[in-house]
Amino acid sequence: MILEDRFEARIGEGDFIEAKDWMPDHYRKTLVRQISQHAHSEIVGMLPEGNWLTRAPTLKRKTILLAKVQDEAGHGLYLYSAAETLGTSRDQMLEALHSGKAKYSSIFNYPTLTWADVGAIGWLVDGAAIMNQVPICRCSYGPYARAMIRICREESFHQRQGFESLLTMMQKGTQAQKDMVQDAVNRWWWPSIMMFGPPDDQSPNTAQSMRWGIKRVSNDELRQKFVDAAVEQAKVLGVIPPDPDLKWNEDRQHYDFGTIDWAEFFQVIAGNGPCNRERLAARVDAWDDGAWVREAALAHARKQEQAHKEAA
Amino acid sequence: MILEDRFEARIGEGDFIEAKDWMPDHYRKTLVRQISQHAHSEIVGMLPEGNWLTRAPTLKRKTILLAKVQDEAGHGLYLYSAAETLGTSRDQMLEALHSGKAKYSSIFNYPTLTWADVGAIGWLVDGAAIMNQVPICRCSYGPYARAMIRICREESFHQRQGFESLLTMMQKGTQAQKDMVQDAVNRWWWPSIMMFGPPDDQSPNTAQSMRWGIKRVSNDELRQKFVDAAVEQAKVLGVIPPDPDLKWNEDRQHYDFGTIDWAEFFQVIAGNGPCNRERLAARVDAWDDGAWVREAALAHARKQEQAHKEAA
Amino acid sequence: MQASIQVSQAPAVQYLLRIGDTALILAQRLAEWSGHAPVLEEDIALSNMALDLVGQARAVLTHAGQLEGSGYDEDQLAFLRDERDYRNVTLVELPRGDFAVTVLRNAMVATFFKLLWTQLATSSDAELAGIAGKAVKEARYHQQHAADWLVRLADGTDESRRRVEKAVMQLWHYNTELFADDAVDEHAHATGLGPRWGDLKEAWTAEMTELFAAGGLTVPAEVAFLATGKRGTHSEHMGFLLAEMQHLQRAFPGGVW
Amino acid sequence: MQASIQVSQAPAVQYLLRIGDTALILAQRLAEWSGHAPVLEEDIALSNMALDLVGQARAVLTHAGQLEGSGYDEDQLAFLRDERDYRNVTLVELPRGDFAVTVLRNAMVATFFKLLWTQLATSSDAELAGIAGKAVKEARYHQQHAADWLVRLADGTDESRRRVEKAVMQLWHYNTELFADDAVDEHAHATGLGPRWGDLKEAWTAEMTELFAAGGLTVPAEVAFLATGKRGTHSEHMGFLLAEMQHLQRAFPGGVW
Repeated sequence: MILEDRFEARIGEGDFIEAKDWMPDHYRKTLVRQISQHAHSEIVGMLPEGNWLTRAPTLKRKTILLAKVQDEAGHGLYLYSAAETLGTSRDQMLEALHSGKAKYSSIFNYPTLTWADVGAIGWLVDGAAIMNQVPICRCSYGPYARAMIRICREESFHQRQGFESLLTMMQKGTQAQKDMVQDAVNRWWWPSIMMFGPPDDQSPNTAQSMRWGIKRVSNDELRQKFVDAAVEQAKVLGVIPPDPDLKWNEDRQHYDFGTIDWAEFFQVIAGNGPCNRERLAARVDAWDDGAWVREAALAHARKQEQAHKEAA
Repeated sequence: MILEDRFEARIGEGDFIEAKDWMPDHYRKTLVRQISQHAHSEIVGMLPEGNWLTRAPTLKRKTILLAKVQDEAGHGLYLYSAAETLGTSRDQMLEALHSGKAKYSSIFNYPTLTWADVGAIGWLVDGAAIMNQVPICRCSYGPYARAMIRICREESFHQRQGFESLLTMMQKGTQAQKDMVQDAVNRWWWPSIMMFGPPDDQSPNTAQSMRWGIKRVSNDELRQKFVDAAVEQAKVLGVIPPDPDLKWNEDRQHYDFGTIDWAEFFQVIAGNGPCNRERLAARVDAWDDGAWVREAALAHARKQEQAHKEAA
Repeated sequence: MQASIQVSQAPAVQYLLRIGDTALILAQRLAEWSGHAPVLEEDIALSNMALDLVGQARAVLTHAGQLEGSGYDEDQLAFLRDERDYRNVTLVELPRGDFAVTVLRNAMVATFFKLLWTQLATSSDAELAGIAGKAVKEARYHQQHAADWLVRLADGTDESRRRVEKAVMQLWHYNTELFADDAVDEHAHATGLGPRWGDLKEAWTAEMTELFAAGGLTVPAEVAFLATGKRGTHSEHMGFLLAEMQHLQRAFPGGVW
Repeated sequence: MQASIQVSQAPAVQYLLRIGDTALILAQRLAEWSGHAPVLEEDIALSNMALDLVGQARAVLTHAGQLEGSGYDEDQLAFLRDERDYRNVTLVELPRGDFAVTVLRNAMVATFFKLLWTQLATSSDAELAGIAGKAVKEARYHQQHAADWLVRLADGTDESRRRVEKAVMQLWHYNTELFADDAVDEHAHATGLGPRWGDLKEAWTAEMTELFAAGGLTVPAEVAFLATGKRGTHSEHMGFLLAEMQHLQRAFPGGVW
């Protein structure tokens, strides 16, 4: 128990836990689950936006989108690496993703139906992601916290680009474009709000995670913060959030908002969202179709190694 | 030799030879080669036009094109059946196509680059095909002649539709459409003229085929007839054939035309046309991808048969 | 010409668009087989079905345009709407897939269309009833053709069986959309324009169950998944299909074809 | 906005369009890999190459627009030409294919671009020379990356070897187009704008031969096939690629993005 006491003490003092440090099994497991889920979200998250790469309307927008999707792959890479420091290999994590055992962010089970969806994802989804992730930069596990610092910086950049893309259409675009933006906001608003997870009183892992410094702020707190910010941004854009109950509450100094359709949230989590099967199938197909490439690389490396040995 | 004499006599009298009749081996071989080559041309010929089925600009044009491509498949079917009466199975003929041993009309190795190409194929390529094929309706082999009667009727219909489609664009269309039509004519004019095959003095099989009543009119005669007709049609359309040497010859009562680039013709025949490899690959892929379907149908038929036997 | 048109949300118009678009988009997918089918006979059969479906789409879209009242013709409706204004069920816009996917989808859609056209033959809308009278015969043939193949593939080889079962996994859960009623259905029902699609569910399920039984296939359990194409929220495949289908109309404004 | 633009046939403009379009269309094909690559590292590498190529295309098309004189910007040139006015070589518009096809094509194109940009760095056109200075470094990296993979795949397993050899059969004969000179090349050569592409053939063949040798691959014999994309006569794949790429610009006339 001395190990565990020392661990708890370090957490208490706000020290980082590092890969080589002793840690409780459950802490390790919780982290692997969370980090790999986050990594999976990055790579599955490439798909809805990647869907528009070949159709981006200008070369500038194509450049921005390519860079963003590339960044997401990069985030996936850091995060898998961070999780690997905890003793689980990338292949093991991918196997869990492909078999449906591991989760990824439910938001990516919604389709991108128009170009404005790309902007809406940047503004709302990345916006919500950042709210979720900034506190993780102070997470107790060092490798994760450090990965998150870099990721958050890039995410903010993406969020601003998404917002700017919508703003351009709303301020300079045609009526058809403005309608397209409003339609995208109508579809992405609620799913984004759901990204913070179930209400605090129904969130099973929150308490322990908070105590361990893996989680720093509760779901509902983050959600409120997000709504407060997003409503103001919507005003700048000139779009109307699809929530008739949105109203500034002078007492709380926050926006009140409508009832969240948690049934939808749990349906999507359960695998019945619009794109769950297709997202997973796309990842599994990429992995299966690429098997011969990975095998070839491995075979070549072995042959090289063998040749070096024989030469020595 | 009595059989052969009788055969020659019937040909001489203009009688049809039927499947069950005795015929010289070389006659049979020549016919199988020609009919199967014609059948292959129909099914490879589905590809360049089929390329525009999903992009036809109006529902009426989509209907016409679908019907036309379907007719081509039908023609393929009659022709394979006609050839089968000579003792070669469809699978054997397809095997010869897929292995590159059998030929198909070289014209289908050119790509369809714009919608106007669909019209130009109807007008020029089907026009040339009809010139080639009408005499075959009087071919000495009965099953082939009968298949050709039906085919020629449908081809004339296709030819008129192609012409009408170009005429609509030339008479009612925008300048961009007129340019598209002229461009298509520029690309399809010469290849169509080459469809009649090499000049008579370089056409190795002509003499024997004429004697046997498989061929009725020589390549150069047909070519001249085609040019004479096409030039007049071009005037109606308002397009300019890409041949500066085209000129009415009062003495001959025919149009003189420029020198044909036979080097190009033989390059395409040799496999180096723009689409030779892709056309063949498309057919081979369709065949290979469909193998499991054909096997399933066969297996099911066998099981059914077995069940019937057992029930009996 | 090239900018998108806006179409009335009137329920009768929407009801017709659901029918016309479903036929049109399935035809688009079937046309992809032309020249690439497993046997020549199927090149012919699939092109023929596509032809029938385009014919149905033309009749229904033309009529929808008349009801709509802005003077749109079949081509403006077919080629110049934004994706969000297409009303086909999602099932028909999914990629062509292999022959098993095509056969199963044809069986699902043709069975549905046969039931629908049968009811529409007595529509209070005489024009629609007329269209239905012809279309029901076509749908019957499409159903028979697909059913024959489905049994053949289910019974044939291990490989064909595996593929059919995979197709079932892929497509079956899109059927619920067909029968998810809303105000458009209620309006059609109330005015005698046509049946609530949900009212066809029992008969459809019975026919499909029988067909599956003939192939020794298991009807999957129902899941909570609900596609929403007929309300204008499509799958990600739709945008690519439309970019291709609309290209000439969009790129040659004012063109006459 | 949505109708097609007409571009000057001036040889300098055409020379630039050949470069810009080749970069643009290859980027379009590489972008298809994003999210679907065999390993995450390749998702990143292929997106990165696509990014470099779009960057090169933007610089070159912008400059082409300035020379052209009608005031077209990079987007009008990239999105609003008819297919027959795109000047990329055919090789880059062929379908993405499997990873072996992608790797081989990248090796062929990057080797070509490396040699071209090296020469263009001393172009009489200072703007083009400036673009080349940056681009040559990118092309060098693209070449190295493709070369490493080509050797890896050629040497790896029987399956990877088979696929590489198939890719060679599929792509190699498209190389002749790169080096088939015409008046555009002569003009560029005479004015010091850039090399006749044909003059790069020897060096290209030497580098590719070396690379093939490293993988134990045989350089195929030359055939008479000559693709003609850079003169505007493309393969049938190009129309589909453009329908997709241009869709938003065509469907939202007057849009600001």
